[in-house]
Amino acid sequence: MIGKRFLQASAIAAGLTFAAGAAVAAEYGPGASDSEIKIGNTNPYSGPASAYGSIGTVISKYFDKVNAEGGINGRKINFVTLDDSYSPPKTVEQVRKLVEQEKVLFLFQTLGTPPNSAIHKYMNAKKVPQLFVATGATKWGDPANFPWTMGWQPNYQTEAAIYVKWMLDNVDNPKIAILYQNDDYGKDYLQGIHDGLGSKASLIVLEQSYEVTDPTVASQMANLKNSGANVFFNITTPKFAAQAIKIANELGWNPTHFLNNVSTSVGSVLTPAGLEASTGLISTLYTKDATDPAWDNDPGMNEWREFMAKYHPKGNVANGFNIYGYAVAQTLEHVLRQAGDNLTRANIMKEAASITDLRIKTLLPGILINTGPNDFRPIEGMQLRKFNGTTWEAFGPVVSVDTSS
Amino acid sequence: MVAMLELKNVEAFYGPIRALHGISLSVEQGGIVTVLGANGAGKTTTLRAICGMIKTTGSIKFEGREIFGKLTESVARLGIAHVPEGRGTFEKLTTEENLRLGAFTRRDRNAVAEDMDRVYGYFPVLAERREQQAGTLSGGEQQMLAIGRALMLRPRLMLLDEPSFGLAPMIVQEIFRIMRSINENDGVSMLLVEQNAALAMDLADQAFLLETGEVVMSGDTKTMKEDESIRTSYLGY
Amino acid sequence: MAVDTIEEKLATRHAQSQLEAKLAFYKRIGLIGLIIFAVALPFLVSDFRTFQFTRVLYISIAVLGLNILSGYNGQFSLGHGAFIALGAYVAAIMMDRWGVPYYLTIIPAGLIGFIFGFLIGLPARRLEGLYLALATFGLALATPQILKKFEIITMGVQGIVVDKPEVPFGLPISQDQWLYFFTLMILLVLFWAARNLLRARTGRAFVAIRDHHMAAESMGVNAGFYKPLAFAIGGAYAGVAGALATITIQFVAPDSFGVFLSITLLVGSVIGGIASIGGAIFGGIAIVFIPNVAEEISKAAPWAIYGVILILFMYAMPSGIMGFINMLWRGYVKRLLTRT
Amino acid sequence: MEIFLQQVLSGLATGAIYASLALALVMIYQTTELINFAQGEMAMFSTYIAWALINAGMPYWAAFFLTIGISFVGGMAIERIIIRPVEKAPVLALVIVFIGLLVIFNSLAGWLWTYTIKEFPSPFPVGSPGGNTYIGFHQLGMIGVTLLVLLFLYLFFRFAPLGLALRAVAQNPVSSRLVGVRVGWMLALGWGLAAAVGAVAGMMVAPRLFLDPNMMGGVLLYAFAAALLGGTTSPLGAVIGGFTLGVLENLAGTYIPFIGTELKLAFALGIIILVLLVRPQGLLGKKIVARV
Repeated sequence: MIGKRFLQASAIAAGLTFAAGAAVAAEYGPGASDSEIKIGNTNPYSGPASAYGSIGTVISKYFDKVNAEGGINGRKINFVTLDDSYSPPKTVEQVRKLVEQEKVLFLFQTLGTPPNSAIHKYMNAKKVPQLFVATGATKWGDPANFPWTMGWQPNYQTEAAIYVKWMLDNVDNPKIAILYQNDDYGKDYLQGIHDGLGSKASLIVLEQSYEVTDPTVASQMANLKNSGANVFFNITTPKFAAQAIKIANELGWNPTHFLNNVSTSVGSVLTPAGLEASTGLISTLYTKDATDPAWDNDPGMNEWREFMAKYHPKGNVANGFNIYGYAVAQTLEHVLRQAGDNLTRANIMKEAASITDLRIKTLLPGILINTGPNDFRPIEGMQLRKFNGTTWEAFGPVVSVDTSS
Repeated sequence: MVAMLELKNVEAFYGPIRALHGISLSVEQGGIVTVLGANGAGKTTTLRAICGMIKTTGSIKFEGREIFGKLTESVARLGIAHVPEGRGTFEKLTTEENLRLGAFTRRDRNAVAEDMDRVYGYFPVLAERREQQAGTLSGGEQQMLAIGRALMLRPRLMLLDEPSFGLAPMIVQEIFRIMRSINENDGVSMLLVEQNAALAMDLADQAFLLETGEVVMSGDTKTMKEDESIRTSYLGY
Repeated sequence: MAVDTIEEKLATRHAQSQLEAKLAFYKRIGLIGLIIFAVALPFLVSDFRTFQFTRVLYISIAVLGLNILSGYNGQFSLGHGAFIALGAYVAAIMMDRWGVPYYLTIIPAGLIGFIFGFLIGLPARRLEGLYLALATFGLALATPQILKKFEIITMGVQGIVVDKPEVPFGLPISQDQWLYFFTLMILLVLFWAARNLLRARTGRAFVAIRDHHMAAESMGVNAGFYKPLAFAIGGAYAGVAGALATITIQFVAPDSFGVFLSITLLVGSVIGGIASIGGAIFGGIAIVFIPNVAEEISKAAPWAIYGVILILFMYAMPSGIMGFINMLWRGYVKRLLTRT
Repeated sequence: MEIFLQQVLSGLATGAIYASLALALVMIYQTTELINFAQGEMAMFSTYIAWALINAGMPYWAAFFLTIGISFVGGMAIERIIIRPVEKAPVLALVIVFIGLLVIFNSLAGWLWTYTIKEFPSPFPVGSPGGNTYIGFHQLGMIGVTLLVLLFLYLFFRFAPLGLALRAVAQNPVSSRLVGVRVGWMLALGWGLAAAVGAVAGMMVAPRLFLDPNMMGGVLLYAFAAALLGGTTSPLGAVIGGFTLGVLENLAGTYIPFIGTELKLAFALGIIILVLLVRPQGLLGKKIVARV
């Protein structure tokens, strides 16, 4: 059992807070007051995964903007973001610091599957919301067992299933080759592909993995080409995605090429890889891409560009994380506005689970955010898109595949 | 006449331990001076002190200029070539490369080439071993190489630390003969530290006797040789 | 003052050793004071701090293992994190799969660390300096990959979650305090064991091999046995530390054991003072707290600050904190000597 | 057979990456007998400098040579300013300083240029000779440049007095001083050369790997292994070591199913360690038999 004493203790504490809060109009959990809402976060600002740190940075900048514009319902956001180097033990340490010492109201956008897995149980035992975690693993949408944890982005398995479904409908006699990153993220996609194929798993002719520490995937690509496959699932992060696209082209290999959503940036993946080599790639998107000319005059994106110019001038506009962070911070802003003066942990969780048709302007048209007491998956819809050499062209409707069943 | 090298009241230290207790000695232009003494008397330390290889106090003048406190490499650049204890061979380099290194500080290419020939003239065996790794040379050959390397600097003063150490008598004779002709032909002054006092006294014109870091006796070698105590304790006859 | 003759030197040395014997008494008092402080600590700070210090304790145990291996036996390891991973997974699998209580996982973790360490130590006998560094570096790099490869046993990238230990015997303390004491107890036993080991024949053999390999062999020290033994002991300490890490963090995953864990251990070991027992504690403190300090100074580039701190540390104390303390201590003893 | 050829050629191209950084490692190893763990990050940083210059409008080759110059001076400066105070400290203290440098350069690059990958131009034509799918002009060029650097180093060490002095300092600093070699500056020269060679390596690999702060992190271990395999004192050995490692790794990953792509590095390292057990001085390292 997870510390019974703890549960009792926090139940009493919660009761006390409730009693104290009832005296005045507003209700506050730890970290919330008339003037402030304190939010905790961990991100890798150091170590090999530092690239993700730009998400934490852009979220901070977004709350700077919110505060400069008067805060949320008159309260300033105090966003405390700590470095965990993507190392689970460090995450546990930092999260305990946030919860027990900094006494934040809740955690938001803690990054990475392993770090979030490490604090999953703790957060739920402590009944502190672990909100909109920055990972696409499937397990975050499990309100029955983990009522204090919620994801945000479409999960990797859903995405993989969408590709598989489209492929089975549209490719004759498919033979599948897969390149994936050998970690939780890559394996989740792999699982999604296998699940989507079901009994047709034998269509996979070769799976090759790479480590993030590998300098190049040239060898893997040669093997994949040699397998004779006509379908290629490219489950890679930006650097390796660009390499894989470039190398496939050099090898003269032209399969039906599915590129995972993580690496769809026109500016920082497809351009380095070669726009010609990238033509024909298929992916699913849910955010707009600043480097895609389709959104050059988009009002939503212009708002974002103004924000970047004013509050985060050092940020790289070609970096998709800056759009992601902006969008997820806006989602949270919505939740907090909806919560009004009832800023207890329980209510934050309740409000996060009652979002209806929220439209974030940096997300693609047709992508709406919906949650409910039994639906802890804010974004479920994605749209298949094909790269035409300059932009991602939508084809087909916004689809969602339910993998929870 | 001004001495070429003059040490006054030189003290030297290994950490907190004092190894020289105020040594004074001098080497005349073109002269050969030998420093004698038992093991641990401070002979090697004296040479090291001159080259700035250990912590010293006092005054060390070379050709009238104070060189005390200079870096070892700067002392070498003044024209003082030190043939160190244990020969200091660059073992993984070839014989020729060792010699080329000796001339590292010089920019006069043609003269260097001449000097190279001259060294091979003195030590024909080195010419035969030209392309051989120096570490594979015999002890005597390495000693010759060390002297040859020092010569390549075109020094005005050579400091020699026990050139006879560990070598067969025949080879020692040969080396000392060549040292004399270097002194005579090239006008190189020498400060020679030796255990083999008889040999050293034959070569040198001046001698200083060290005991536990102090000069206990000095003079020209002819007179010194006559001295009873020197004869019994150092020359062995 | 320059010391001149051998007689004088011997005399001072004698006086010195007499004085040191006297001072050893004060040293012991100091040590007991430190232990009392360590025991009192969790009652003085919050549960979170207690948890942080528990991390310091188990990391110190791993650093001590590395000190024995690298500091005392001179075998340079860049892959000590592999043994921590091993111990951590042994504990996690025992607890999660077989329902073994947490306190019964410590000894098996240490034992498996010992065996694995000995096996790694066998080929390492023939690898010196850089070659050993490469081999162990490779081991560190391969650790997460191996953990992912054997998914059936390790649960792969998903990792294993275990329960937090309950406080036994109805003691009126929190779970974090209990964990701290549990870890402290093991640490004290292991440090005491290390001290005895290093003072005895084995320790002398380790040091002899480090300082004069050939001479040690010619005097009958069997390096072929003692070198893998040092690896085994280092592995055992790291294995125990790994098990304690699992119990403290309640989660293991391959990402917890990347290359930087091993490098961090080395950093801690050197900062603490590599050829010392007490230095391991400073190492543990450095490993846990330096990144936090770096983060306080700069959110934008904490790693750059971390690097600067490391470099400045090495300027100030090239032999580590323990080396620095010893230097001060020797200076103090010397001053006492000159006064008498 | 086709896949075999493909893997060998791809291995050679990757091997050139390892070889070029291994060469840089050997430069500092020669004089100090230390492996500079920050070498990869320094090379990465140099490449960013080149990228910034090219982005500012400088022609490729001007930026190329200017970067080499900046790196050379920078490398010397690092030795004189940062390494010198710990020159006489225990080896491990130096290793920690190297680790410090590694994280500083990595973090600084991320802070200055962000972690988004950058495209870096290749000086070689696009495509491949005769349109083959095995090896492109850039990979061939990269191999060629690696060999050119090797030739330059060979000539430098063999014939230039400074090169000779560098080797001398490595073996016997005391004797080097006695012949007037300024040892401190030679150590700095070693660092300068290493940084310059590293810069070439970085600029050659960046078009393949794409430029980001972690570009060389993964390469370092391979380069380290390649240098040891070849014999740490031999530039030629380092290059041969690099190529061998690249090919070995690819073949193991392709032909041994259990090893697969996940353990290919571990396997390659295992082989190297076996080689070193038999031949501790590396393939081309010289073992010196000194007579007393």
